[in-house]
Amino acid sequence: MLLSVITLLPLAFALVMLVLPEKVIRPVALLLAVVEFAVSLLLLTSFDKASPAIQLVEQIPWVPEMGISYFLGIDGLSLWLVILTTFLTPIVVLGSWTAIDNRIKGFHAALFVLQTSMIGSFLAMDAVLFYVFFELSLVPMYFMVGIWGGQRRIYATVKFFIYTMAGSLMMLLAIIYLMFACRDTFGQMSASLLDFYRLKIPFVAGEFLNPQTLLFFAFSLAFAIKVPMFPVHTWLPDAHVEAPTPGSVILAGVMLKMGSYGFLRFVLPMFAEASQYYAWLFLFLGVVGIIYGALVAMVQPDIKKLIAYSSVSHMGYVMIGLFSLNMYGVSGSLYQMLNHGISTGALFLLIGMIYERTHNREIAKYGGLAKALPIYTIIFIIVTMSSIAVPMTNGFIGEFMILLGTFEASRPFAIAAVTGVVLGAVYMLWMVKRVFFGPAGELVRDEHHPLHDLNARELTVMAPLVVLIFWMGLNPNFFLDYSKASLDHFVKNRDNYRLAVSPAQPKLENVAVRGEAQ
Amino acid sequence: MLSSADFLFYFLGLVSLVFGLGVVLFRNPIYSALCLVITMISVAGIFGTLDAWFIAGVQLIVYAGAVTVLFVMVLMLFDLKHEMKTFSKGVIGNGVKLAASGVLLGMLGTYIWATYATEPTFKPLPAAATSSIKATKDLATSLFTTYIFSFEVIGILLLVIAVGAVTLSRITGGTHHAD
Amino acid sequence: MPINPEAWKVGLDHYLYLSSLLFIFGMLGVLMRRNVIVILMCIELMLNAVNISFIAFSRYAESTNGQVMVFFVMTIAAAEAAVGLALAVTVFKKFKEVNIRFFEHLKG
Amino acid sequence: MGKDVFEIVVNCVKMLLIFLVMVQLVPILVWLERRVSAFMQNRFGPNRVGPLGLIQLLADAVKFLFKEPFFPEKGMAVMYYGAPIMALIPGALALAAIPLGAPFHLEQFTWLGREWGPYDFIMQGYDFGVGIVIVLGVSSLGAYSLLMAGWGSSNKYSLLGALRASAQMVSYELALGLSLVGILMVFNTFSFYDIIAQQTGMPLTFNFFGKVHSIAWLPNWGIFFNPLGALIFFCASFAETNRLPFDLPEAEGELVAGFHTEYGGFALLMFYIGEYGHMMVASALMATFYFGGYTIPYVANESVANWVSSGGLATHPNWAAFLTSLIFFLVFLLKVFLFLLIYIWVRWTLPRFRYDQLMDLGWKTMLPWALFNTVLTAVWLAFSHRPV
Amino acid sequence: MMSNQILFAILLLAPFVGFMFNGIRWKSHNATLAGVVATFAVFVSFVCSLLLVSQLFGANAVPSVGTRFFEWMNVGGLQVQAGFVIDHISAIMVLVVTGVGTLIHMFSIGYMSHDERPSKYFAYLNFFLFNMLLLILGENLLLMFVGWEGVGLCSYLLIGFWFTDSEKAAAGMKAFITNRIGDAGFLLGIFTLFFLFGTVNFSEIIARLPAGGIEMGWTGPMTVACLFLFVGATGKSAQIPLYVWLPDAMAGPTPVSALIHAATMVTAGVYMIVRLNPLFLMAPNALHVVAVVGAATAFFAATIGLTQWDIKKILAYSTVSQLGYMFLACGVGAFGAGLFHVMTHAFFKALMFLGSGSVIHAMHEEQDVRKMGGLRKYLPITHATFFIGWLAIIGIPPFAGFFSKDEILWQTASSPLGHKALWVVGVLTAGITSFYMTRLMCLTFWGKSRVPKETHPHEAPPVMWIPLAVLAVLSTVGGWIGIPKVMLGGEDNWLERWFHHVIAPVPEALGHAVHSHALEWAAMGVSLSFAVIMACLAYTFYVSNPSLPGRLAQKFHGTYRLIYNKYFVDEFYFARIINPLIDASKGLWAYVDVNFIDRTTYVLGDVVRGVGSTAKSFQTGNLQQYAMYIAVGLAVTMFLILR
Repeated sequence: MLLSVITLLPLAFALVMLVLPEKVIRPVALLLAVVEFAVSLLLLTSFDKASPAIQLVEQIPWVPEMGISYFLGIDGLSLWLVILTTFLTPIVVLGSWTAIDNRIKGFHAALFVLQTSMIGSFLAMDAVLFYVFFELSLVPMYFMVGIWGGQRRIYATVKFFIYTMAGSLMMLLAIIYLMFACRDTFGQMSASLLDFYRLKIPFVAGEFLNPQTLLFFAFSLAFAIKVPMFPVHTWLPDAHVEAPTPGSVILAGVMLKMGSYGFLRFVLPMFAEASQYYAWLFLFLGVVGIIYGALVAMVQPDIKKLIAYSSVSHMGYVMIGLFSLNMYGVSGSLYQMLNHGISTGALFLLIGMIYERTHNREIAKYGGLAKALPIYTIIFIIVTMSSIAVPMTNGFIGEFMILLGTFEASRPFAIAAVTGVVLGAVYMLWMVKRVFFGPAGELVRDEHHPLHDLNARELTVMAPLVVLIFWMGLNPNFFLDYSKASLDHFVKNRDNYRLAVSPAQPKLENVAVRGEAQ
Repeated sequence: MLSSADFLFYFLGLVSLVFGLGVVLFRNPIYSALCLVITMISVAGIFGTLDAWFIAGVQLIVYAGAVTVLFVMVLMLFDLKHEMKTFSKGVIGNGVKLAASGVLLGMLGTYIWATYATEPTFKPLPAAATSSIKATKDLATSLFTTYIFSFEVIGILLLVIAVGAVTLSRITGGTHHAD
Repeated sequence: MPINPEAWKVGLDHYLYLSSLLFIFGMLGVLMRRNVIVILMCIELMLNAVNISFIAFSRYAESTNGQVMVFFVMTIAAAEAAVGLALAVTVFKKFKEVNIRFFEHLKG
Repeated sequence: MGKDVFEIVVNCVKMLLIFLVMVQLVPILVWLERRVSAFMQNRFGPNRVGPLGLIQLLADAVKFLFKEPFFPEKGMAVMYYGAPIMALIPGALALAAIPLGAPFHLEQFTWLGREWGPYDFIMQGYDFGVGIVIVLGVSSLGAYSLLMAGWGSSNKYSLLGALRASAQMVSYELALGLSLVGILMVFNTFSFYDIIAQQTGMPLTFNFFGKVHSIAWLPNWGIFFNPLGALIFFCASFAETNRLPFDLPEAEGELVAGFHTEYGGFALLMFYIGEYGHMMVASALMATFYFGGYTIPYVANESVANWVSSGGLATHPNWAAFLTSLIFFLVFLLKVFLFLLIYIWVRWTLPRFRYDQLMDLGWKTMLPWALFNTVLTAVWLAFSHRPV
Repeated sequence: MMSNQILFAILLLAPFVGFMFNGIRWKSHNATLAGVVATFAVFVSFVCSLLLVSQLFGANAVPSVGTRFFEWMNVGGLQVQAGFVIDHISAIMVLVVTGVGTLIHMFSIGYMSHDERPSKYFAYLNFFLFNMLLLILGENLLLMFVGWEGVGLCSYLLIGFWFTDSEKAAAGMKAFITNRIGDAGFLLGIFTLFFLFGTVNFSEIIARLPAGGIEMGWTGPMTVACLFLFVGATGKSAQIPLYVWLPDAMAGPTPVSALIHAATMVTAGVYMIVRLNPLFLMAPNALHVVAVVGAATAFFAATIGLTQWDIKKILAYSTVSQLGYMFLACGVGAFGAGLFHVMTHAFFKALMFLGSGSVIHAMHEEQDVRKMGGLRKYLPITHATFFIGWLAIIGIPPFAGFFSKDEILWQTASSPLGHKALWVVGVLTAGITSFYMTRLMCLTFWGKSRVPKETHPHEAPPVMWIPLAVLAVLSTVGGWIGIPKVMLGGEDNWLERWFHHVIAPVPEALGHAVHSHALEWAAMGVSLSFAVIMACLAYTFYVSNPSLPGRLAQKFHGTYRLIYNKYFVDEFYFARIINPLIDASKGLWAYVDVNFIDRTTYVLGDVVRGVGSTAKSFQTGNLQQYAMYIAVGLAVTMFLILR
């Protein structure tokens, strides 16, 4: 029940938003988002961290003829991503308190729908259900960027939509193929991931046109666009720059993780041989993404675009971590997903805050902000440190483990990736220097519009993020412990991946369980 | 030999066809509208020959009395000084349209010819079993029991349409603002 | 030509022929005319043609369902006429003409 | 439909008679209108030609007939000439659908050397069994004559008048029809004969929360069951007939004479006939629905028949039946005239509305009240059925 | 008796508490309160470290004291404890850091008294100490890395302390980024070691070293790891090629330069190598690299120091140069000597920096030595202490610098890992050092006063000169723990005995050290006399005959320009690395992102659009055309059905 509640509660909230009068929308939305977060924290108590099995399973047949079911389950891979989603939503609501000043009803409804779709895609254990949630998330995001965005929002939102859509159609095809493969193998169509894992998909090394390779690339394309990986990343800067602050936060914070989560959940376990065989390609693209993202971020004139490109760089780390295919890399990637959600989300929030004050994001027009907004500067620098992975912040743990994993998998790539550590510091600190230090810039100097430091609300927004930055940096074990069993199982048994269901429910209808019973 | 009911059918049918053609062919839309009125009335009569007197009455009230009046009024309100071409242009398009209609008419003609020329295959209508009062009651009964949902939906539709039509007609300046 | 005298007796088919002919006339009008209002009238004509067949079938089948359907058709026809005319009036206000081609410009 | 020649002939004569009744009542009504108007305005009115000025009508008719018919230069002939004819049709057809008297039965009789009958005749042009629906449908065609006249005259006053009139008619038709729903629910039938039959006799009997009450000194008329509906119907019929206070289409100060500005002579007379025909239909409906139709209050239908047959007015039962029916017809005519008098009375009592007031009244007052009346009647009927 | 765990906790957390205290009231202008709290916090740490270090002495001495607080990270085979340890190596560092730190904090109370944000300053300073303690005490590489980056962060913040000056902010950034390059190498070093030994714990790594398995090649894992680690060290300790940040780092407040950029942080690289000395001894090639880089850095930085006019820059280059000495020591296997020099250098360089701070303070933020001179009479105490520092750095016995530098030079000459050439470079550098330090003394304190009239130099308050005095004493006596064997009559000095367990001797396999008392004395004499000669020369140049340097500079003006402009290294970096990188990035952005990837997608879009526009011609918006499609469809369907 719990998972359904967590997934569908925001949908109900979205409906609530639609009937409420405009005046009370924000407080109520905040309250409801906090309630949702509190509910999601119940997961921590009911989750058995010792078990790698999927837990709290719910399965209701949906299209029984095709073996599609409403199948939710959680394990160590998805647990924290769900909580990250529910955690960021109240922050976004509070953070958009004044930034979104028109159509707030629609905005909050969209936000909650988005939340449902994101949580749903993290929890779905049925490929079709996953696909539904995965695609559903595009719609509210499309509106968020398209309605509340900046000057070129239509271009950005269409680009975002088409890029993502193009990839996921490939994935849909692949899912359908797998469903038929289930029919051929088990005698009945099934969209359950548990069945997909059991499929033996033929793989021929060194040859492109074989089922596993094609499926691997079909899934990979969908997720790589979402992540985004290097050559297909260009939607991200545009979408981020044009998106409103909350949109950017959700986009960077959670939606990109849907891509990397997809790799973790679908690509790596299902297509074990292919992902092993083509790991070099993804390592290469990931490393290129890290360096390329960092270099391009360095020369951006727009703060938000800079952060957007830094996302490309950071997600490159996640990708190389995943494709290092060992415990360190994969744990690091999972951890880096959370880090990136928190630190990049926080950066976008901070940029939103300054944008609200000056209505400008051009780095050249800033300067000396530290004098005018000291508290803001302190928080910004803390978040920057997290972003460039200074130890004691969360970023370090993730990057360290990823690089460790990559080093084990491939030294040259690791050495290349390490340059990202330097470049990350370069672009972030250069930006910090130009924006915060030096003599007061054009916007800061403006006597008519004196800048005010963060108010109580904005501090409230940032406080949990800052706390998490340090908590995750100082006590990563708390977070890693929940995922350890799953990740361990994942890494050790990836070639022959199976997920058990715990506690075993005899009424489960999917082929997998029947198969196990025989 | 034709019975009086048959005669009535042929008469009304002829009237409705002639004036129906008039609707299509008259250059002046006012005449088209008046032809339409007559077609409506004769169709009401045809309903009468089928013993659907209530429907015939409703046909008169709704079509002849309200809808077509509306058409005529709107036509009169428009100041159609510069007469526009009656038929749309485009040789190919019109050709295709005429061809399509011609195919349909041709097929229909074949069937009619078949009916009259060969062994009659038509279905005779049963004698009116019930009085028109009874028929009206039956109609009301099914309308308010079996079809009550559709009836209500139609009611809501009418309400929406009323609001929509009023809103539409209050728009000033057409579809495009000067830009 | 051999005319079957029995064929003159009116049966269901006659009503259907009448209905089809009226329908085709109306369709021709919809296809060919330029004046929006005439087109709307032709649509009414088509609906009426359909109504005839409904009533005829209703009579033939001795069931009131056809009449109910006609009732609904009439209601919807009235609604359609109202909206259609309102649109025509709107277009007329803008273009001072009610040519169907101006409806191409009806976009956001 | 008739079965033999006699019946066909009688029916045709009946039709003709009804049409003639409508047409021939008009001069009387015009006279009445003038006299009553004069009376109300404290003047004489026509009183020179003939006794009480009754011959004035004839003189008027002759004048109308001999006036030169003229045709506006840019008028449209079909429309212009069609409009007056079209004006007559709805009134006549509607009047023909209303029973003007009790039906009568003719026994078998011998005439011209052969056996005829027996026959059942109705004092009505035709009866399709759905009564009021056809009446309403037919009378709604009245708008076309106005529109044709307005358009055919090529005169902007005419056109405006016509548009006003037809809009008014269409609008008020709604209130008119809806106001009748209540009384139709009370009587639970469309048939005029059933409706009149239910209004026959004394005393006023009704069911109030399951208990049967009766008021001895009131007839069983529809007005007591649905007074609100009657009021709305009556008001709406003023507008439907374009009479004062709703005679906006021919508001002299604004539109010269509205849609018939360009008409004169016999064509104008035809419009008048149409208008009075409309008034007659409305009055007849009023009488039929709310005032017992052709029945006589306080007198049972049978007693009239008895009185005719026993009073020696007619010995043959056929003639007695016919006479009885005629008496009912006269009673009905009397009732109709009473309402027509009220029309004339109101004309000189109330001022004219402004056009927007008229529309407001129709759409925002009458229509809601008519709906309310329907609901009220439905609720009332749901709780207490009329004991019939 | 408090348990070690609590002592460690206090030791670490005292600066942190100070940081929190000052950080929360960062807006306060009360320098005294902030300074006292901060100083006290560091003093508490000092006391705790004394208590802990005392356990290494005496009858029941233990080899090391350590504690573990919690498990920090546990992924797969990687288990990292938040554990801290004081052994014979870290003991010296921790005492130096907390001790010198206390003094510098104290000095700062006076120095920062007029600053706008003293609380913030002390907060950063305390935070730096916290991180430095993590670096020193951490029992594993990862914790060391935490401190390593943490001190870099604090250095960044403190260099950019006066951030409204764009150059200072840029200097901070430069420091951090240059350090980051080193850190990247350090990370790779950690990875290599982890996968080599399966642990990152120092003691476990050392325990798992293959016995006698010295790697001779260049590609052996240990060599690679050591080289990676050394990259980290070059970053942090400002060695060629990453030394460029340190001179710029002088943009920070002078006590910061004293603490971070002279005494403590920059020596972290040396400390790290000393910490892992058994490992480095397994990789002699790596050690060669360390030695060569160290020697080269020492020499080059010293030559640059000759020409600088900014008092702090001169000291900065001297720091770089001295750090080069330390690496030279490590490179030749004299880890003890390296650490010894770290300690003495901390004393005298902190002293000199603080002295220069006192001068700058007195001169109202004037740093150009050309506007000084003859300050001796205005600032007697400062002069006296600075004089001691000068003696120490140019290596006059019995001051601290002599012993440590001499030890390094002798080891360079005698160790099997050393080389004659390195020794020559060392001696030369010592001479040059002597020259430019004397030049500094002459220009600042001696000779004619060139002080502008409006400036009235005044002696520093006691809170500033007491630390100077203490450091002066330390600079004098600090070297006595490492008096060479020859002077003690062949007996091991205290330092030798202290390091006996923790610093491995150069393995036999690499050759034998030269043992010759005569040679040692001779070498000592050569370097000493060279230094004295150079000092006298400098005195002649700048006091007796002030016009001479100008003429010399004229004569060798090409060389002078090269050296004055620091060999154009910064310019080289900008012109050849940084600017091309930025241009390339812009090119990537413009040509790859915008013009290539997006353009490609646009082409795809155009294809779709082309298909669409073909289909569009069927979709004219002409209602009758649509109706025509319906009619045609109807006709065709009917025809097909009824045919």
